[in-house]
Amino acid sequence: MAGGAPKPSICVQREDFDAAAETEALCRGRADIGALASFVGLCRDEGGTLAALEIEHYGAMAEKEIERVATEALARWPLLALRIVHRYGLIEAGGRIVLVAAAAAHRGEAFAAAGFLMDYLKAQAPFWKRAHLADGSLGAWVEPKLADDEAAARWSAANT
Amino acid sequence: MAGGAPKPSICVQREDFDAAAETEALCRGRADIGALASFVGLCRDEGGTLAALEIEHYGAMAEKEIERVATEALARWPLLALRIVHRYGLIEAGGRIVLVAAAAAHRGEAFAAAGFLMDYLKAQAPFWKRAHLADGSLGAWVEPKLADDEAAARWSAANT
Amino acid sequence: MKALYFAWLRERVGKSEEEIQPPASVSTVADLIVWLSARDETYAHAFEKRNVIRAAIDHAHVRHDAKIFGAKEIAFFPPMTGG
Amino acid sequence: MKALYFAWLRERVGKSEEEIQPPASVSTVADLIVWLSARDETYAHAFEKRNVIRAAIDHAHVRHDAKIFGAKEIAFFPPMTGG
Repeated sequence: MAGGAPKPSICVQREDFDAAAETEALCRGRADIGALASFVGLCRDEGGTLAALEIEHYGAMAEKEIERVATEALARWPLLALRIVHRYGLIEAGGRIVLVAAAAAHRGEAFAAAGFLMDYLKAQAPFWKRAHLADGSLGAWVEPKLADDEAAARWSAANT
Repeated sequence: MAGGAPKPSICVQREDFDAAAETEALCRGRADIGALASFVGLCRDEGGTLAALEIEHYGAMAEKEIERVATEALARWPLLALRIVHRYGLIEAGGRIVLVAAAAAHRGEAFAAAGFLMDYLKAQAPFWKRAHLADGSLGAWVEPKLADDEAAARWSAANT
Repeated sequence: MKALYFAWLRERVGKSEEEIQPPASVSTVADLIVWLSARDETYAHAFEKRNVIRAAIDHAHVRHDAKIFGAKEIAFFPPMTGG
Repeated sequence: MKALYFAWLRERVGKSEEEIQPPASVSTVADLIVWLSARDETYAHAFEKRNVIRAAIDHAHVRHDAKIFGAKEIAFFPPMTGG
């Protein structure tokens, strides 16, 4: 840790990812990691009414913004490795949307960083979801939840 | 969720586990899961001084106690699936010790349940770690951290 | 400068990007929203819910009172729903 | 009833389990610790830090004031360090 924060590994991609391989890769060949907290966000079918989500994104900004948030997480917690993958394009129900994996010496830091990153990705990363309904029609743009803004806000209230 | 809580899947074993396969299996073939939070605890080499951890356990009690804690998590949060694996025996530095994976519709529940379970496993599950040092000698029994008891206690302070 | 539109803002404006040349009197993001809204009914409709519209200048989030001088790319979009 | 010992308590007692037959006057876990400690130096040493010793009756955690009547298996161990 004295050697400085690790470089976060970030990917914004259309392709699916292998959550398993991604998290394994973070720890491979090292024995300083005691805790690996990871999160995968998936596309829910909303009780069978939703067929897929179309995720629009601002390509030129997305990776930069995620990197900014990742850098903030690395400044707050002594993380040993950090991997973030966010997909865009059409994602069918049951499909993976986002992965956050944070490795640290201890579990508290790994959990906190993963939670922080997900809250910030929801509120700050330039992605917009639209529903494709099971009946073949185009659904509405997903509305942000008030709870998501509050979730992101609690990180500024704490630790300042 | 109206159909009742899922049965937690718990394993106390000597063998290593495939964290990837374990978490993938939780979500396979279902599209109601929106969030999968998982945690893997690993054996740190403590700056090269530790070769392995010997984990002693109370076999007749361990699975029962983990099941009790899992049932509590299922009562607190609307989880869709839950998998816990805890190893015993000799685990070399860099090796996996424990896995908790909690699936839910939303991320808050999945994160909270995974954090709760790890805090309780640390404080309540009948496992005891002893260090095998890199110089070949037998080290001390790992001392519990006060922080671990406090981490478990905060869950009784909250939500009651 | 280039203006970009995303999600339902893009659909309402009817394009995803365009070159714009606001006069010097348009100095903030808020000014730019007023100026664009004055163009025609389409823009007026797209930008009517001003308090929910977010903006970014050169790939960084900004508030509506941010100055736009020197900006190469200004993006407008609804609240984000990633993650 | 069967008594089980784990981790450094097991090492100090010198065995992992044994059959014990405490008299009827020994009614709680705390009583049982006093009774075992009175056996000899080995037990006295093993149980000297009473406030850190945890106990379980028939595979469930109990406090030192728990009654042992009817117990089949009583386990003694230091604070757990799993996870």
